[in-house]
Amino acid sequence: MSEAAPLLQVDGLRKYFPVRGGLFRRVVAQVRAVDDVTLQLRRGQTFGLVGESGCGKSTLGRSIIRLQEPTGGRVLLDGTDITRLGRQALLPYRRRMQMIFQDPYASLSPRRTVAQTLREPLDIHQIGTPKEREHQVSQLLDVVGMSARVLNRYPHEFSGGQRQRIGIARALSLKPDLIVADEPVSALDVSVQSQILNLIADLQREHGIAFLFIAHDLAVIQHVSDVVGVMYLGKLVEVADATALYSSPKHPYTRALMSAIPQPEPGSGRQRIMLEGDVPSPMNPPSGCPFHTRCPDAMAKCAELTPQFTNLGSERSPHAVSCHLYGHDS
Amino acid sequence: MTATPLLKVTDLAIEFSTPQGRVRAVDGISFDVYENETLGIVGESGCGKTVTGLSLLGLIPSPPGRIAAGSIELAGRNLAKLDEAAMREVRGGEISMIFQEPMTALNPVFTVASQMTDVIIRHKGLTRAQARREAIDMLGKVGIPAPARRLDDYPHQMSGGMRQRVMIAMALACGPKLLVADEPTTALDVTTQAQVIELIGQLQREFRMAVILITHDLGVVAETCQRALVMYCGRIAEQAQIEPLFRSPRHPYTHGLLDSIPRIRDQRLTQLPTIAGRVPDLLNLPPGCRFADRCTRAQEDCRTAEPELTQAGQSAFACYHPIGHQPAEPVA
Amino acid sequence: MNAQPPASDTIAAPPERRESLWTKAAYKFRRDRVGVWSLAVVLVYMAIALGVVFGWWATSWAELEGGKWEPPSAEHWFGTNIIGQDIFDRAIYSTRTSFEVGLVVAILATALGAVLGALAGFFSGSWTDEIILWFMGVLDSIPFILFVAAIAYSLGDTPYAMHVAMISTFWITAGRLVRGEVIKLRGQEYVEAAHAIGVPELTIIFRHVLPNTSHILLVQATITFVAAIKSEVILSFLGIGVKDGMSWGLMIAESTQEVLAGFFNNFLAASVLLFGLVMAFNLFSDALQDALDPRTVAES
Amino acid sequence: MELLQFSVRKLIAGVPLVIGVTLISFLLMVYFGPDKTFDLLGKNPTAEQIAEVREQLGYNKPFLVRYGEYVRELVTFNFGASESTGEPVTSLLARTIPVSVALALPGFILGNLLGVALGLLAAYYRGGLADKFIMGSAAIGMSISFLIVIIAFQIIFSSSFGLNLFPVRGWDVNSIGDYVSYVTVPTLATVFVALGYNTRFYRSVIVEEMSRDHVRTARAFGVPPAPLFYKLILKNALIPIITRIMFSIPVIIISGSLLLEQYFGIPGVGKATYDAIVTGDQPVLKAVVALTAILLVIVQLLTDILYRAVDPRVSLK
Repeated sequence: MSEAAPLLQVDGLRKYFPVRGGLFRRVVAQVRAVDDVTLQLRRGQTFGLVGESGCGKSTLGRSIIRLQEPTGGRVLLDGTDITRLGRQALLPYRRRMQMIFQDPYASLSPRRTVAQTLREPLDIHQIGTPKEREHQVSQLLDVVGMSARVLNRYPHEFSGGQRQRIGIARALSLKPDLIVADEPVSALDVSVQSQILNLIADLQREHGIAFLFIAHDLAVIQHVSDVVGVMYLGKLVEVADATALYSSPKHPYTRALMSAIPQPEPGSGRQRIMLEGDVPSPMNPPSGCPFHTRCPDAMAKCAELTPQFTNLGSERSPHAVSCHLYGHDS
Repeated sequence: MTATPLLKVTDLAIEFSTPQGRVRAVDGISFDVYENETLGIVGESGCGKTVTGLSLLGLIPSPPGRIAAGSIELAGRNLAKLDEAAMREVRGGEISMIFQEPMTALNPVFTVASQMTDVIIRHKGLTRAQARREAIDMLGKVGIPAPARRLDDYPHQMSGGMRQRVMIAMALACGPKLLVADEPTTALDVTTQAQVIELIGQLQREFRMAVILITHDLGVVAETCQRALVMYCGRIAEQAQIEPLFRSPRHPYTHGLLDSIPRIRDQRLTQLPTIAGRVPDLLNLPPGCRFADRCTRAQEDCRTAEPELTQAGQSAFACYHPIGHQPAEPVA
Repeated sequence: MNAQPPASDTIAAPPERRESLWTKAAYKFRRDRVGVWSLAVVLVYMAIALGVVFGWWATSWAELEGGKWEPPSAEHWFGTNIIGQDIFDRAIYSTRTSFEVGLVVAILATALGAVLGALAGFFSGSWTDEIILWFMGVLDSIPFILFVAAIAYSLGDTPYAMHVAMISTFWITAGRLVRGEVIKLRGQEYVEAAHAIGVPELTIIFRHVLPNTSHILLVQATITFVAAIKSEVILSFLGIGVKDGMSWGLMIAESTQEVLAGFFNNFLAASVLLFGLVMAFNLFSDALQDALDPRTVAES
Repeated sequence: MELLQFSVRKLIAGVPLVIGVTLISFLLMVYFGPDKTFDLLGKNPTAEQIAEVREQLGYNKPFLVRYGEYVRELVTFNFGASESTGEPVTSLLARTIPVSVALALPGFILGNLLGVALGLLAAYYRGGLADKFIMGSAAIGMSISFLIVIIAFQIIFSSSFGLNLFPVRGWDVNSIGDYVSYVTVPTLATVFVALGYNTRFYRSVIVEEMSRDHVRTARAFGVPPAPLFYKLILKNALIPIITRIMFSIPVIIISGSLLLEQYFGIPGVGKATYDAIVTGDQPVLKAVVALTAILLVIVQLLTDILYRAVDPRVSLK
């Protein structure tokens, strides 16, 4: 595997949900949840994906690992297009991409013990002998900081943070190359949140797993990400190295998002960029730049022309922004 | 700030009966709220902050819950002793409340007009036409565009942010002295949340009312409140003005909480500070300080008797070994 | 308060209360006095029914042992009927009939509803779902008694026409309930996790989804049991129920002539026994539902 | 206009259901239904005679052809006359349906009205003594078989062993007075049996609505219990209530209360249909099936329109 080839290459990925109506349940509209997204992820790297609810970030994550069938575009895992593989052909790739979920109360099957939950992936993919699997399950618990004594317990006997650890152990069981983590800490209390974030950061360092880390909170994203992408109405609007993005956000939406986070520092006296109104419906996205209806810097052409990505960074550390403020023609 | 508090809560205890036994969700808390101020009540889930808010309006679901002890005095009247009919006069009149879930908090089968005018007519005794004018006026004040037209909408025709604005308009329609806001922005997106926080602050100043803001988000507290209390396991851990609370927290829990909030930093940390362990079970509380098991400063005395809330310097806190240089004033 | 190395927050198992969902439900059920008593009554009936099956009692239910309409006596506790059969024996024997009808219908109808409901729910929006829903809608639309009558006559003289008819209508309620629940469950993240692991769809349905509807199925089975024994009485009365053997419905049918002549023993024996069983089962079903209610189980 | 478009769409969408109902009824009542061959022939028929009669009856045609003919007769409302009595089917229905409706309607209305009222009452005093009493009575009511109630009420109200106030059986209605005297006992029995189920259902619907967030909001704004229940909660609970009531209507019209009609000897449509099934009276059965299908589609349409009237979230589009 050459250094340059990315582990994950997403090309123009689209996921539209049909809206049916009328007599024969014809498709009367499309919800463009993910609309032409391109991104890359290197081995062992974490891509932080941030955006508000309904921007399509979860759908993007699920479409990448084929929990939802993409409408168009390609997803290459180590150079293989997995978007059109059948169930059997996909199975070996399933092993290499796993997911961590948002709701620790819904992500574990309530009638199955910890041991059953953690063994299932090993059984399905027939990894090792049954004896080895048992050993592996205990090891997994150890990795996520839990004692093997809990193996025969049911999920409801654990707290949210503990369940999230079990969920992480399940994702690790197949030793994947890529984990999609969908808001893994947003349902947890602050004090537990940081425990889980630390765990994820540690795992990433120690096991060299690449993460697609999805969150609505820019502060959470910063702690774990190497590269950050900002999504709005199904499209990426800015992608850059974390350092570059946090030190100088370019897209007006990124800047507004950053300034909107309430800071636990009284009297910090920050200038807040207040956005007007609500996010438009993805069923009927605005023409041109999707953000122009709420953008404080909108110009006349924003309503007409869809902006292209411009690299404001260097060749080695790109900083891509999709905004007319930075276009070559402006 | 006037010398006499608008709301005086003393030794409030709220009990729930569960199949496993009685549980004190709130266990002897006291605090004051003054006119024209915003008080934050912060804490993690299950700390009793929401129950406290509900108790102020007599909305504790009963059974299984009840106010087991203490008093809630609003302008000299003990609300904990009022009967249901008298309490109804208070609700929506003198005290209003807004909730976390704007999507479900409004009745889906009645128009905004109907829901708002009902409240106004009930508390102000106006005619329907007058109430309607007031409602339009209020919707305008909370920043709903074309309020006269939106008034006849049903809730499902509005976005989450709009519905929360309608809730706020309804809450303020009768000029309450106190607004209890329970996680009013938690269910909203960051950019909408910023709008709503701004709005509550602006209306608080305009109406000169007292606001109790219940939230788990210390960032929201820092930006909107003058004073805050930090709750842990049904007790007040620390209470202070915002400045000292955030700059020099005295209770180790406050400190830990502040430390572990993810925030945008100049440098990415390798390890976020955390609070080890988890909140104890209310059915199975440790004998001493409820935070002792998770506290790095805990000593023998912390595990034997529970510390009382004590004023020292700018803060009041319930801790034997607080953080900071100021020596604690002798305990009475 | 400093950062803790992750090793030190290794999480010990919670020391308190080790309970599975079922033991928790059992605990709640035991605290419900009405529930426990009703279960006891149901068990007594069941013992009576088993005794009949093993031939311990009520063996002579069909024999002519006395005169017409004898009053209760030491020999015939409830008296005799119009042709001199012992009413007590007949009523006891009918307990077995009720249990047989109730159990067969409840188990099969619930199982059928579970499988079809789960398939419809899991593949909701697909053709599988459409067809199952259509089937439910159609069967639901035909008035029950007419449907049973039609089935009874088209199946001819088989003793199981009534069972078939009940199963083919009673599965629908279970099916709809399970379908609704499965639609909720299939969006749950643990189902997605199973997909992500590569678990085959049918395994997901039967291993991850259906077990989580078991509380609904259990309660529904008890409700179906009651519905079945109540329907049996009415169908037997109409002459399209129990064909050979004896049942409370047949006894009541017999008694319709007698009551106008002022002879109530047959009617009372069947009615009281039927009422006792149905009442106990209804109360048991309620208590079971409360104990299994996930909304209260999930608390604390 | 919107309503008209909606109705047309809805009627077309009802086609699969109509097909289903006719198919099942055809299968059960005609295809596998009673064989009339030997009814038409005398004793000891020859093989040729049998074949001839079967030919006439169409028994030897393929399934689809027979079903097709069956549907054609349904669609053209070409039912003919009853095979048992020779009475034209239309006149049979016109005679029996009003009787069934008159018999079942008072009980149906009272049962639902009282059910809603008791359900509200129980929900309002949830956990209290009134709730326990009402729900306890409902549990008892639900546990008594309809058949037992009918017999017991007949003994109590109509026999010389009881009050002897009303006629024992029959339906000889020429005036309001007659109507009341014949309908009272069946109505009492219906209400007695339906009330348990209805009360339970309506209580659980209302309790469910009581737990909604918007009810807490209303309470937080000082809405008194009376308007809270009779206005805010009840309107939200109307959807399941409407569903329950509307979908009982076809059952009432078609099978009426078969048990009541059978027991009290009342010439309603339920009894007529039952007799038709028993004797394999095809013309009557066809008419009833056609009527069922039409009623179902109409009821579904009306239900949807009613939903729209009470819940603004329901769209007719």
